[in-house]
Amino acid sequence: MIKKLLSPLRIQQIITILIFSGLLLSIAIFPNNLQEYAGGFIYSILLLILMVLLIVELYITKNPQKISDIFLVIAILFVLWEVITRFALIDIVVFPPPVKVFAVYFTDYLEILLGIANSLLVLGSGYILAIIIAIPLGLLVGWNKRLYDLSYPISKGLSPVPPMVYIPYAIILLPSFFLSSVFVIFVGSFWPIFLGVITGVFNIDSKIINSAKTLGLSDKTMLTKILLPGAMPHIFSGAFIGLIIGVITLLIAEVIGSSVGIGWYLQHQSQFANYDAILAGMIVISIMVIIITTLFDKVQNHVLRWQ
Amino acid sequence: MIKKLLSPLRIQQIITILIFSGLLLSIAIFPNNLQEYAGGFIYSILLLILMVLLIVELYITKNPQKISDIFLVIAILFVLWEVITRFALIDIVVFPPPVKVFAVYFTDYLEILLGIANSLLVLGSGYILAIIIAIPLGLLVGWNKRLYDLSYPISKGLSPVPPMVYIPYAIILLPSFFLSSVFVIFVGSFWPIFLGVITGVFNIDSKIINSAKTLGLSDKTMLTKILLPGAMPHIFSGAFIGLIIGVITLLIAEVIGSSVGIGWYLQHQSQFANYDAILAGMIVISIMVIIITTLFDKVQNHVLRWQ
Amino acid sequence: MLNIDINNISMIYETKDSKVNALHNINLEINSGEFVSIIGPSGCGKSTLINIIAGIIKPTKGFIKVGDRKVENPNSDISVVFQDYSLFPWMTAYDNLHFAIKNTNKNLTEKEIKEKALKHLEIIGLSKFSNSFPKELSGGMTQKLAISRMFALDSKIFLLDEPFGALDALNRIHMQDLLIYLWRSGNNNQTILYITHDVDESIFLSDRIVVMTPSPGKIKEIIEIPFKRPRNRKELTGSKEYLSLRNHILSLLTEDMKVSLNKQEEQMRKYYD
Amino acid sequence: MLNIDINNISMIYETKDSKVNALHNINLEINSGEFVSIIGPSGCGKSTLINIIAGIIKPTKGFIKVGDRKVENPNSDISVVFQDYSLFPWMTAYDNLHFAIKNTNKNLTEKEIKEKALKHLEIIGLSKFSNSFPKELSGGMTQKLAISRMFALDSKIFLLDEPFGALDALNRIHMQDLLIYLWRSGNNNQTILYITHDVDESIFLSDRIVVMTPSPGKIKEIIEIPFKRPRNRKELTGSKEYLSLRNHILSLLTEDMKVSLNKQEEQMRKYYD
Amino acid sequence: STNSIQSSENEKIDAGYISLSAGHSLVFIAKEKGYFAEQGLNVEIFEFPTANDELNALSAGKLDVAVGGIGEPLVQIDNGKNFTFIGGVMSGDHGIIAKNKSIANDLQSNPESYKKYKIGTVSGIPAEVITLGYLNEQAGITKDDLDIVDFKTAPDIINAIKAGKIDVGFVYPAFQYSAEKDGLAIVNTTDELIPGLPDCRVTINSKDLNNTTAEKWIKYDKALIKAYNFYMNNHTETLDIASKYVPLKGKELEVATYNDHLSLVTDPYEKGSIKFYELLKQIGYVDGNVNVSQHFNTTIYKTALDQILKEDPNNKNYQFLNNLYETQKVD
Ligand SMILES: Nc1ncnc2c1ncn2[C@@H]1O[C@H](COP(=O)(O)OP(=O)(O)OP(=O)(O)O)[C@@H](O)[C@H]1O
Ligand SMILES: Nc1ncnc2c1ncn2[C@@H]1O[C@H](COP(=O)(O)OP(=O)(O)OP(=O)(O)O)[C@@H](O)[C@H]1O
Ligand SMILES: [Mg+2]
Ligand SMILES: [Mg+2]
Repeated sequence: MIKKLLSPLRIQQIITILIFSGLLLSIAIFPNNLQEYAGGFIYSILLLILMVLLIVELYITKNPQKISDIFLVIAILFVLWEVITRFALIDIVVFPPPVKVFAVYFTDYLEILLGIANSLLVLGSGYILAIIIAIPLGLLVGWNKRLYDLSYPISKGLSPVPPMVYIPYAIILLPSFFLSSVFVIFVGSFWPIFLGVITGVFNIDSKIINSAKTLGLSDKTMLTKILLPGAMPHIFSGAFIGLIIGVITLLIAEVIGSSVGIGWYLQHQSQFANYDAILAGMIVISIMVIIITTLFDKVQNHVLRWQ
Repeated sequence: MIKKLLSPLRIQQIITILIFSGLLLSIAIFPNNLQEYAGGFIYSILLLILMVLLIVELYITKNPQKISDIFLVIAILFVLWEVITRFALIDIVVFPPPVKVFAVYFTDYLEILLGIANSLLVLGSGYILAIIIAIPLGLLVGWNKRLYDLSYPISKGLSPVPPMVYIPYAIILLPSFFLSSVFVIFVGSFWPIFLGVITGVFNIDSKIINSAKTLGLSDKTMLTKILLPGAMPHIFSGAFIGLIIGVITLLIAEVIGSSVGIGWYLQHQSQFANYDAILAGMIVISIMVIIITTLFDKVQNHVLRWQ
Repeated sequence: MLNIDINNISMIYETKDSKVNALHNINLEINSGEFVSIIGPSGCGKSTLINIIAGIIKPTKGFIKVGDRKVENPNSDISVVFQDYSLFPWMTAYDNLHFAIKNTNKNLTEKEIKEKALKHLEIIGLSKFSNSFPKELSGGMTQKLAISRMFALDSKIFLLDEPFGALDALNRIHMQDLLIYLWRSGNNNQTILYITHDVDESIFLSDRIVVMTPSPGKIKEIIEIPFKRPRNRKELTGSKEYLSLRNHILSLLTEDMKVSLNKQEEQMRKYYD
Repeated sequence: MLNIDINNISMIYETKDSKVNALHNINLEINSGEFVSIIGPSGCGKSTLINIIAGIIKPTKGFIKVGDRKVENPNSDISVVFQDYSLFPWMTAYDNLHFAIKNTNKNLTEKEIKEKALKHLEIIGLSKFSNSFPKELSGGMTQKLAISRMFALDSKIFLLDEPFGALDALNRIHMQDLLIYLWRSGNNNQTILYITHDVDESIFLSDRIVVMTPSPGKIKEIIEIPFKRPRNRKELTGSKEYLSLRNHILSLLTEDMKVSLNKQEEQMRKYYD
Repeated sequence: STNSIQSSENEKIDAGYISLSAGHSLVFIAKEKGYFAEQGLNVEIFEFPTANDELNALSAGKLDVAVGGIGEPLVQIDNGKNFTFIGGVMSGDHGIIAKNKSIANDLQSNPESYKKYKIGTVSGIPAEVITLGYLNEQAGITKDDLDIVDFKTAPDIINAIKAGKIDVGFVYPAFQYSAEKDGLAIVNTTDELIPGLPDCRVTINSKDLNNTTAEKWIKYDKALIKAYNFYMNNHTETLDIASKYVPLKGKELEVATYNDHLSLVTDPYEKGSIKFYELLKQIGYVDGNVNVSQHFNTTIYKTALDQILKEDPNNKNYQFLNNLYETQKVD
């Protein structure tokens, strides 16, 4: 019993919970103004949720070390955040304390929630469009030597064109601002996916390709049944980066004739130098991405279970 | 002789040269004002160079079909550009004709040349820094399960933070504006490389890893002699995307307390809606990237010759 | 009804700092319906030759004709089991079979394909593993699956590169029987080119044996096997004729090799003593 | 001076929709300096056992002790040649050897390492291919290189999984000689566990032969080989004792297999007739 | 003038500017014509894409002075930054543009009409703040009453109007003129809606203003004031200098540098700035809890102007500045 309590893992967990409690205490002790009071309240709830999650997770997870480590790091980051801002080690207007950042959720929750919905719509449309176009195109280009010889240098020339440059043309040529936004996301996430597919096709073991060739497959079967699954490992890493870039591109895509979206929110707040809101928005984006990519990983593990 | 002249490849080349000649003629025929005259001059020289290159390349290259195809596509793009702008199919202020775009090189060549030099410096520093940090870190994280469990979710949370968000902190914390620019490039290109390394390590055939383990290698040897080369195929594709994102990030990195650089040039010109200059700058960036990545490909082919 | 005409094939591999003369002026005619084995020491170019016949690598010189058609690319007339049996790793054992059958027998119904695939799994004793991915199979099982996949196809020409290397003696005999059975029970015009290291196996299976020597890979001798089919393993191995044939092939193989191997052995003793 | 204690090992592979009972209660003590062969039909768990001994996969039950130490992870006491010989594809033949030697013989000078690597290439007859990458070698050459890499190490225990499968008869004999030579010329306490399908090979090489049966993988019998060393191949294969031993092992192997193989054969005939 | 260079040691000043228009020409002139050097100042100038980045560099001590923006420094002061305004470089001339003349007329005649149209803006730019403030004052209209969408740049707004996707746009200086050239209509410039509001301020850190540094900032303002004089007297040369810093040419540059609505004056514009802050508060862009007049130091500017007037009392331009100062100072 005592031995179990003193195992390194258990000690680590106890330390983490102590840190969280310490943080909670510090919120209660230090005086805040009214707005920060709301932030303190939200922050406290978050800390409590984290503590409960930690304790619950430890009993149901297969990998308690992993959960413990992550929570410990989160706890340490919170402490650092507190310390840096309490002692104003850097400009606290630009890097505001937790209570201030969490207070944003109190005032702006509606904007943020609607923003998430809109961003998911824009991001989803642009990203899925990119996937739908990049994958068949990439398979074709990776497979057909002549097409590859032609489109590889062209891709190299087009891929560094910043999505920003496309904005005027999107505004002029596309029928709605929504489509313009979607288009900008599309060009942002297209290249990593496209290049991922091509590299994926190239990295399929030539023995497997030869083996497939001796089956005399139709081009379509070759693409869908051999090249696509064979290229999957690279497609997934390309699609992951494409997603990240898509999310980053939200910041410019959602300010095309729009006033909603988490990208717009960040851009808008940065016009007013509201760094508390920017950090609050970034936390939302990060959590959003963590959730999306966790689902993504699940799909990936299933699809690549043959590896 | 006649048969050779009538081979599909030869016919294609003749068509390409005819198109180039037609474009040249059209520059000579249509009247331009003085500024456009300079543009027309530069454009004509470019077309001539392309024609000469095409003819020369065809005699020295091993893959004449490839060269012919690329030049044909270039020729067609130029024709489209001419047609679209001559008939003003879209707003010619936003999408100016070739002569106007090439005229920019006449007036701004100094800014552009200096810009290229500065951009290469900023990009080079940030990108190389990203490589130097991402590769060992990625190998370590890919190798050590506990480290991976911890840093994978953290990476997922941090990777979608747009480089823009780091700018205030870079300005505040770093000693010079140059370093701030370098840092922004660094965070832009870091994630694709880092994730590439990790995926690369995961995709090394487990038999090879086991085989290495039975040699009882030191951790350092394991990382440098097994994981690094084994992960190389993925590292290269990550590094390629990292480079592209680095180049795109130049647009926001080079405007931090600076008035030089091809990224600054584009951003600056786009503030004033000088679309001819934006296109001219984009062409420069594209060519720059094509040259860099061609060198990159050479290195890659050498390093991966065992594949 | 396809014969193979191997016409003056040479293959030189060029790498950065060296040239390997893998094949030198190989001429060989394989008749439609014939079973020919190639035997020869490691590195004499057997796999290279198979790859060239299959259209996977282009020879430096010469050409291959299959029937009236020059071989330029892999196609479904020719089925190959590679030395490292390339199953599709993302398909289960069943799917690997199903996929191959489906794509080479266009006129089968889904039900027939399914049946055929399951039958084949049964024949090689892998029914229990129909849902396993290749990485979940043992070395021998993978090999059996690869051979079985080839059997399931409707090709005119089969190329097999040491197909039974990872099999134990009994499984090996079973697969040999299966191979011969398939070949003879078909309409008797499938052509088989078979690479092996096993002299007994090659005699038991083949109509002709091609003996090759290395550096550069050349044909040393072509031996007709006079035994009538169906052959009985026990009877055959007892016969005088068999033994003399066996000794002849062994001595052919030994001739050039002995010298270099002796040298290597000497090196070894020098080194370790 | 390391013995291997295989203690009640069981291994069950669990996949999404099935369980494979690969090994069941395996107990075996291999003495320091002993040469033990494992023989058994495809899929009986030989590779699995080797992987467990090497510390690469964790058994579902039981443990392995090497000397006094429980095996938990791969380490350099134990060298393995895998069934699919995993050379490092990004290193040339020479570099593969050089790297292995350098990392397991820490007290050699660079010059000694170089000499040792070159010597080994010579012994296996691959001097000409020292700058070739694995993909540029033939199947047999790759296998020779993998074995040679293992020989170059200074391990106490060698695990070999069908190492000579892709070799022709002569090269095979040469490599067998090399293996025995190395093992005996060392300080005679290297332990070898050797998987093969070839009964003759196993008798010629081993002190003991472990015969396994499949589903679930179990030890059927352990046979002592009474022949004195050094053994003479010709003399041995002629002897009565040898033949009876050989027949005994063959019948052991055949017993269980026959039934299932016959069933498969029947299926086959039913299917194709 | 060589005299004054020798008399004081060269003091280094890192100054930021933003490149949105020709509005910072005074800084360029002071630099190019040697007015800074004349004052014994070694001023190095750094370009920024936004005033916020520039102000962050200022408060982090990477810049000594930030030129640019009125909304941004006021918002940052409202956020708790301690900045002090010691001068300015321009005022006026932000634009409201419309798809066509009839919409423009409609909007001019009736503020209520703004509710009818789809309006594009770049959040927080003066044209937006002033128009919203104006609509609120005149007709009690708030932002929520309007169909207003965001863009990242003024050119995007013009493209969107030209493509018929929106009807009205708020733009920063000079863009209304290029829009007009492209067939769009100018509704108003902001000085027509609410006169006397400044734009780009000269901002420093309050802690960087004390007895020892005051002299430096007086010199800095003197250089700007002299640049103003130059700007007023030398049109062509001013255009030449400006063209080095902003990518505008010919007519476009001219109208961006000289027009009836634009005045590149150096006054701190205390009253106007306070008014601007009130507008920001009125439309909900700031909390408005700060006493902005505490963030002005007009003495520096006044001293600089007085010293110059003493040297050159009859100069019309200096006299104009002095009059402007009198109307804008808060007692
Ligand atoms: N891709 C390649 N690049 C360079 N050399 C190669 C390549 N493939 C094979 N070789 C060389 O060609 C020769 C013949 O190789 P091949 O694989 O045909 O031999 P093999 O007869 O099949 O031998 P084994 O019985 O060992 O499989 C060898 O010397 C080998 O090194
Ligand atoms: N990774 C795995 N996942 C699931 N099942 C596996 C896995 N590896 C092996 N098996 C199963 O375990 C059993 C034993 O496999 P193993 O590779 O040990 O056989 P083996 O004796 O080496 O056969 P061979 O002589 O054919 O190489 C087989 O039934 C195989 O399907
Ligand atoms: Mg071979
Ligand atoms: Mg095995």
